[in-house]
Amino acid sequence: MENILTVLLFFPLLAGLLGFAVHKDSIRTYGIAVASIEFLLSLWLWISFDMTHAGFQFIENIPLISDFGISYYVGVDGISLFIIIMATLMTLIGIIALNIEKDIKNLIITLLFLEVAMIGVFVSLDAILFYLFWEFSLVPMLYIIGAWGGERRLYAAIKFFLYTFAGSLIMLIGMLYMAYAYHSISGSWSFAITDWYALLLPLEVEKWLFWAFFLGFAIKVPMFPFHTWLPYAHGQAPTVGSVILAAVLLKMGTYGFVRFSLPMFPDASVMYITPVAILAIIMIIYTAMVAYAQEDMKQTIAYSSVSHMGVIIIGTFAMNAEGITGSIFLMLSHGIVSGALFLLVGSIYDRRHTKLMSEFGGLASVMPKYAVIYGIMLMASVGLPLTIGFVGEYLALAGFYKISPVMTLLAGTSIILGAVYMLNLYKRTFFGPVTNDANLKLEDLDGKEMAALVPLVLIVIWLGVYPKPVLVPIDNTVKALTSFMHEKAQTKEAKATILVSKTNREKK
Amino acid sequence: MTTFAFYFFATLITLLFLVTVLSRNVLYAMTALAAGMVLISGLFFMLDAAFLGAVQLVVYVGAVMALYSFAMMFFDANKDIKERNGSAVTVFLLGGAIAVMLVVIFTAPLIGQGVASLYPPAEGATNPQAVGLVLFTKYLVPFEVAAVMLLVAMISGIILAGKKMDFSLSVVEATKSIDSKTIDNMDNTEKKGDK
Amino acid sequence: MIGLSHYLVLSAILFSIGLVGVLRRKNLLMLFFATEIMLNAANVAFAAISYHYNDLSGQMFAFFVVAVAASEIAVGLGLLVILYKKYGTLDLDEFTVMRG
Amino acid sequence: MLEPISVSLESLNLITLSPMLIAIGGALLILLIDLFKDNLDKTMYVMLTMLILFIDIGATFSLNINERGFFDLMLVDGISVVSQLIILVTSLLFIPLALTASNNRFHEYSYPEYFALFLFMVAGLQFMVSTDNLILIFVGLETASLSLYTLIAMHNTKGSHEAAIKYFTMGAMAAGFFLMGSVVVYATTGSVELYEVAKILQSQGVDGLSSIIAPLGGAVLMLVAIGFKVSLFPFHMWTPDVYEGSSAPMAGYMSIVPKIAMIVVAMRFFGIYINLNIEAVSYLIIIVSVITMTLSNMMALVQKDVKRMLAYSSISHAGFVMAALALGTTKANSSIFLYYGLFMFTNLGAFAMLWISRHKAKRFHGRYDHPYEKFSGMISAHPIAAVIMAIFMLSLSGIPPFSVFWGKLYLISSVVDFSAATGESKYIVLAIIMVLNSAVAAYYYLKLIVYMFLKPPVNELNLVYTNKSLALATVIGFLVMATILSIFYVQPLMEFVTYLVSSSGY
Amino acid sequence: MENLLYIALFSPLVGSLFAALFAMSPKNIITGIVTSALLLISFIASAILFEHVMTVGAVHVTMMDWIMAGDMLIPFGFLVDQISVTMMVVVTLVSTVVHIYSIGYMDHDKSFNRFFSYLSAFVFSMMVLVMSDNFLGLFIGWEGVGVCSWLLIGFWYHKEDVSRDVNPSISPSWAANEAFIMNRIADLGMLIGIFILYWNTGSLQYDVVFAALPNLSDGILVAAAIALFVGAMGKSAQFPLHTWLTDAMEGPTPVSALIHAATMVTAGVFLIIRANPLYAMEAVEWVSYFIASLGTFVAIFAASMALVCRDLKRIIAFSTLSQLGYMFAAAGLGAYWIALFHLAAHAFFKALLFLGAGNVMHAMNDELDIFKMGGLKKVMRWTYLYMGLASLALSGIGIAGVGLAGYFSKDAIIETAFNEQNYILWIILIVTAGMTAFYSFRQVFLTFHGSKRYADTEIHPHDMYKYVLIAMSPLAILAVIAGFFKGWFEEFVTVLLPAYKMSEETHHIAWILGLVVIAFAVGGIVLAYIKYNKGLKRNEELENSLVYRLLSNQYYIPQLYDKIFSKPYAAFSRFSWLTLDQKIVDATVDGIGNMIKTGGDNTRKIQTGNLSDYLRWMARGVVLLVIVAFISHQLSQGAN
Repeated sequence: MENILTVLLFFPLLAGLLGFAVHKDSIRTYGIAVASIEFLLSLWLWISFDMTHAGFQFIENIPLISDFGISYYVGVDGISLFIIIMATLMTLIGIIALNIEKDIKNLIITLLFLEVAMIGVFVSLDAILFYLFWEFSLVPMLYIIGAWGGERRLYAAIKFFLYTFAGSLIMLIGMLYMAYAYHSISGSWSFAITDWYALLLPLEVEKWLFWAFFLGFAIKVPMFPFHTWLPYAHGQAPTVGSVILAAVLLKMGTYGFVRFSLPMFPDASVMYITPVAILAIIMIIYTAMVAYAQEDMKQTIAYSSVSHMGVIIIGTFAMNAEGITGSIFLMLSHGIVSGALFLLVGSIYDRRHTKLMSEFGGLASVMPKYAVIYGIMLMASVGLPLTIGFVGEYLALAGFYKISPVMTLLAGTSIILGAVYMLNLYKRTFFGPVTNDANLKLEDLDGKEMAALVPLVLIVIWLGVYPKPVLVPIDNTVKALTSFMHEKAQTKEAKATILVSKTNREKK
Repeated sequence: MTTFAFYFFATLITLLFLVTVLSRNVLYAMTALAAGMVLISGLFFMLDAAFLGAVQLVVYVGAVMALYSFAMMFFDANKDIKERNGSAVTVFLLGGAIAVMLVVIFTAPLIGQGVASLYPPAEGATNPQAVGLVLFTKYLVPFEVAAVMLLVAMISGIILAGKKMDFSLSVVEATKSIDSKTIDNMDNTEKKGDK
Repeated sequence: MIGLSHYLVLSAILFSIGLVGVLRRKNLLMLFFATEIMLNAANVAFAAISYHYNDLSGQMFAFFVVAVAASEIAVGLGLLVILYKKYGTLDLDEFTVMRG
Repeated sequence: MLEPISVSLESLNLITLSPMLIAIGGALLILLIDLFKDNLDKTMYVMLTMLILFIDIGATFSLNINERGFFDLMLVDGISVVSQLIILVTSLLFIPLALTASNNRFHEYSYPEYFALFLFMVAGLQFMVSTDNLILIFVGLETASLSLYTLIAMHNTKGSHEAAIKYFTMGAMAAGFFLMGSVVVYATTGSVELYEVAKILQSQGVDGLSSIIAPLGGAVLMLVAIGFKVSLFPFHMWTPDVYEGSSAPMAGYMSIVPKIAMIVVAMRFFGIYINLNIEAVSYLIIIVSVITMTLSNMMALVQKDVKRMLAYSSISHAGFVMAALALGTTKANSSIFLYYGLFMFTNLGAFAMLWISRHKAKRFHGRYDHPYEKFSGMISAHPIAAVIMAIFMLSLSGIPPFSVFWGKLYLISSVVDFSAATGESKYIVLAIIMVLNSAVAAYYYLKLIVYMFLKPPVNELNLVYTNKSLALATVIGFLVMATILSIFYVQPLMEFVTYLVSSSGY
Repeated sequence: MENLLYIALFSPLVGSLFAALFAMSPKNIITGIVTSALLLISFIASAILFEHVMTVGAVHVTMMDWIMAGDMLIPFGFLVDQISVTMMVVVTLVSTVVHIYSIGYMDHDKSFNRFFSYLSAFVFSMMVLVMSDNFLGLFIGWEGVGVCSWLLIGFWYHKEDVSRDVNPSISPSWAANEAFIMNRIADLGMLIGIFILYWNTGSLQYDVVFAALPNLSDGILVAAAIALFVGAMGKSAQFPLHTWLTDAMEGPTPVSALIHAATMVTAGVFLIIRANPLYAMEAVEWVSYFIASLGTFVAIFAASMALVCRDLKRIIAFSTLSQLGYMFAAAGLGAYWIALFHLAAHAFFKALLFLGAGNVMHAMNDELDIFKMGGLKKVMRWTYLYMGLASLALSGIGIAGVGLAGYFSKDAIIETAFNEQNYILWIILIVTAGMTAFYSFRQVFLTFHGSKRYADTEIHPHDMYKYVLIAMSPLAILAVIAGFFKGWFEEFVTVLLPAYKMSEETHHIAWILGLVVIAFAVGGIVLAYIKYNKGLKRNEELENSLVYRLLSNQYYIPQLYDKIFSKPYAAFSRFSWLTLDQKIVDATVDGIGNMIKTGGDNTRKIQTGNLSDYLRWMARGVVLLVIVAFISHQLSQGAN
């Protein structure tokens, strides 16, 4: 099946449209069925993926607006493959765990549309196509937050939308500039990323293009100081919204760095490692502290997301295969772990209609299964070895050590501060005596919730112990990426900083 | 002679138009306007545009002023009208500034000095003849469009001043508090009425 | 000798007078008078330039301006009639429902 | 004695007049029919008008590009054809909106003259774009404007009268400035034909302060008139009031058609300056357009009425487009038409959606017909309508893949290209201002979506689609499809527009 | 041998998972038995491996790849050599005993099954830690034991937080978190060390890394040594990261015995021993010296606190701390094998001591204050015997080559200090030995001798179950005899570890040195006997003295940490959130939005609805355009 990506991309769209015809009592099952099929399709993608091949696979290229070089150009490589699988998985999990009755039909259809946008972002090899899905993903999310969210949902939804929208528009200018640059050299228009890779830009141009793209990605990530939309969005979003937001939507930003900034502007990327890393470190430390101060469980996890995203950024800017592979793996692990944590907070919220830590205490005795799964996810979140969280965090930090030991030390405080706020959260919620009578009668996780969470637990442990099947394809692509960057780099510093891994050096 | 005539006309026109603009009385204003228009036609004659001058007299003093007079009577506006002119200073400042600006533009050296005339009056033709020659060749299309425009103006005038505009199909003037049912009823009855 | 610029300056002054009238008049009828002045000011300039260049385009333009002026009055007065019927006044300070 | 004039019919190239003649003839036909037979149903006139417009489109298509006719008075070039097509297609989509559910719902449609005037207006606009003679432009403009004032007033509400008088008065003043601008041009070059003007300016040169004063002054005066019609700050002030006062389809129509006609004039007129490298004019236009889009966006932000918001938004879109006009590159000029070509579906659609919910009484607000509250919780009552409206809003805010996005993309791209090609980074700043304005604009479009989708219905006066009819639904359906599926026809459209624009040297 | 290795490694994991199956069901004795049996199997396997290593040599297997990225290839590789096998045997042995002991000790606990699951999981982690053949594998175990320790310290999570005056460790869950976080701080150092080694040697396999060490620059070596030692400091609770260890006594006593005395806390020492090629490098000499000095300091520092402590378990914890100091002193001085030997010996008697303390607690209804005990020797004869023996071993009693385990191991360390001619360390270590003897026996006497101070309570103490007492016997035996294997052990491990021999001179006066130590030790015991044998005589004046209060409050260090770290951190966190994040960063964002909105409100005012105003604005617009045009012209002229 050569056109599997197209099928993958348009299947949820079709399913969403057909979903309008499904009766609302059956829509849940319909949603689960569709999401499962989509997930299986993405697994099929994995199976048929050629692990030894570093470049793009399953490429489809159909010109859409040929005069302006815009085409339907899709493909996957090791970097995007697993993010796609994660997106389909988290959508499935999110629908399984869905605990909303109000307008459920609209919600499920919206989720399916969101899935289209998410997959679209990660398969697009055409910048405009990428931008199309990138922007479009805001719409379903806006609806999800705004319609099923908490008290200040409108504020949160609009803030989320406008903030990210503004950032990506600046990025759009960068894209248009790239297209022009390509045009002025080759004489034809193209928005194909692969064409852009080959472009050698003057340093000055590279520099400001880097920042144009940076702004778009940084707001999405979200990097300090552009992060303030995130706590609101998470705080107000329904569980499924938070899950997908944290698991997939944030990854779009970091994915953008890997897909665009690094290969397109290697010199500028190297040049701006320090400012970016400083932002990332501030983000790691500062948001970890803010997370510690939170009263609301969900907010803690939301801020912890920001903090972890800082590590991903650090890894991305490590400019060596270790760091970049690590950061991509960390994207996956953070997606799964934070998704699971949001699910967990969601299930307690469903029971008690509050997320304030002060309302809880001693839950471990009342809801042991819940406590166990929460504990596992917590440990994964703080990066315990043999859980999924460790591999990426370790590799990202290890990679960045090559750039700057001191900054790695500062970024590494993530593992301390992460433990501080996470354990504090766990202690306040799960440990101690049960002080609130309302908590005494709480029921443990039900079958639906277990069905959503147990697979995640298994993945967390499986990929923590045996990450090879995922790491190897990522690593292959990343190695090719670093050697490409090395070759493309114009300045001496960049050539020196971008590290080509041994295997690729031998190939030459 | 021409100098004197120009200054005579210019001063008079300016003064009359100032009266038009500043007078509180509609009648005075209109009379001054009409007089100004007549004098402008004098300028046209001085500028070898006899036909234009004639048109000016006929259309303005004849048609336009007649229309205005009827309107004035219709509106019963021959009494003094109280106008609240809060910011006379702004108005005159703006007017002055724009006047200065226009004067600066017009007194700036015109680069078109010595440009060959594109449509010179035909040799030996009188002004109306020359105008006619150009108007019915080169400017036939605008002329026809102007005819259409006058048709439009006529239709518009008829419609707007017509009886049919006295009531409106577009709105229900609801003054009292209304509830949804009555409105739906209103909308519905209307529907029935159509059938 | 009276040159082109004399006429043009006169035109500019007349235009400005008309403009002042447009800006300060609150009675719509009288405001329309002022717009007539503006159009006539332009006509003076057209005629003068036409004379200056010995070119008939200016006169043509002026000719059409007169036609336009006449049409405008027809439509404008039509509007005034209907306004007067509905509002009973021509004071434009009364027509400020739509704002902001 | 005068020589008889002999003019060969071929040299007149009368075909260049055919589209306008069709429209005028059609209008006269309608008037004639009305004369002989009373009480014909409006549906007959609607269909007749559509057919005439259809033939008009056909005639426009069959025009040969870059031809002059009628003593070089008529000019059929690419931008003339493309703008005529936009005008005609928009008109074709506008007219069936008269087919509301019940016959006598709205005053204007009870007049057969309405349709005649409409066709006259179309003809006037077509004249305006098919010539570079200032006289014909002026006469065409006035013909169209006078018709338009009447069409607005014929809605026959207090608001529409207020709107018409405001529009009329300001239009008269703008006409004065147009004339003064023409005077300056004429005085400077001795010609009122733009191609001659360009030639003379080119040959005489415009060096030094003294020789530039007059051309620059002419540009300023013309910009007042153009700015009025295109609604640039601060000549835009009629726009929100007029849109609010007139019927919704008319407002939507006004936000496209007269503007595109005036933009063509502006393109012809300012094209001279840009070709002469008078940068001051470019800056002037850019500064005005930046102020326009920014201020109107800010004002749109605080509106309480959707129609009024859309009015401000259309001002900001116009500002957006004008910025591209200042660049004068082929791409920028094509992008303007592409933009309007795509924008018309969405904007007309948005106004049409307001139209079908227009009530005779103001049920939700003392003054507004379409306050935001009216749409509160619309998703539960009218899900399909809410989704359609949301799509229009998303499109207007430039969310891909909806139509306006492509226009915006191409337009910003032209700005970016210009900057990159000239190496002037200030145009990048312009591009950034433009996109930031888009972001601000997204807020107020979003506000409507928020009301429709995310707020509970607050008013017990539920929203009723009294005007809904099959015809309206068809038109809206078409507009929605055109908005959604734009990605599939952008390529041919772009090719077509670029071909037309570039073939006549813009 | 590979299979044996896997059996030794994974049987605890199997046990843990098995117990976990029952984690949420009521007590099931099977879990205890199965896990204990599996540990016994693991122990036997380890013992066989020990024999194998001794006779054949090290076993090295690579199970599978773990992390591969860039040039980094980290397998799950396991290495059983002299060092690790020693640790394996010690760990599995002590664990087995502790497991069996726990069946009795945790008898009444409703989370019986969960406890065994955790405990076995801990053993598995510990095995990974010691058996791994690379630094990252070690780090897995390192973190794994940390988590298990967190779980086990916080085992009684349902207890609520109390103020520090009532319970110095606040609550089990608090102590658990403290332990975890403190360890994490050190772990960061360790990670950095790993990074340093990776980027400079290109690998994390021990053999590759050690082989590459001589090529590295001094700076890198020093940095790596320091970073790794920071890791070790956390796990082995060295000053200033020591406070968690005493608080960790909140966990069930078997846990204290296993984790916080015998095994996990010695991981730091193990790391230093493991990385001996690094620490033996000339360039890092001063780091090693620093390790020795810090160890010595901790030894006396912890002992001093133990002197006045009233809490049974905390005394033992302080003594653990002190003994860890000894081990670091030895390792720092280059006597790696002695450190390892003391590690092993200490594991036996300290575990025994803790288990004995567990018995006492069991008998006294979880009472821990030794001031409220006394006269228990009659009712708890076996326990008395075990604890007496262990205390003797700890004090290092013995003479002329005959003595308990501690005599051999600890004396060797003191002797090493002398041998290195580091007399300051030597003196401190000797004094510490005296103090050790004093507090050990202070505790023994106050607990078992004198009057029954618990008499007025409802407590009826009785000794532990028989099988528990029997299970403890291997430890007791080893505490007694372990020392005799010293020479044999030296021979065994110095195959791998650098041999450390006393110089001629030292050797000559060894017996004098031994005597001095014994003298101090006996002196300590005698002093304790004089003061406490008859029972408790409280001395108000002494207890209120500055020094006493300082010691009993652990030098006010926990309070200090609270004041300079925890509280400011919490305060600054709140500040970050409420002020920085909400009032500055977010307010800026909202401010921009509001500014635009206010701008809209203001601009909107020009739209008055009055036609005159509109017309005037048009006129203003003309003037404005003229000005703009003029400026534009100037601009464009300026640009050209």
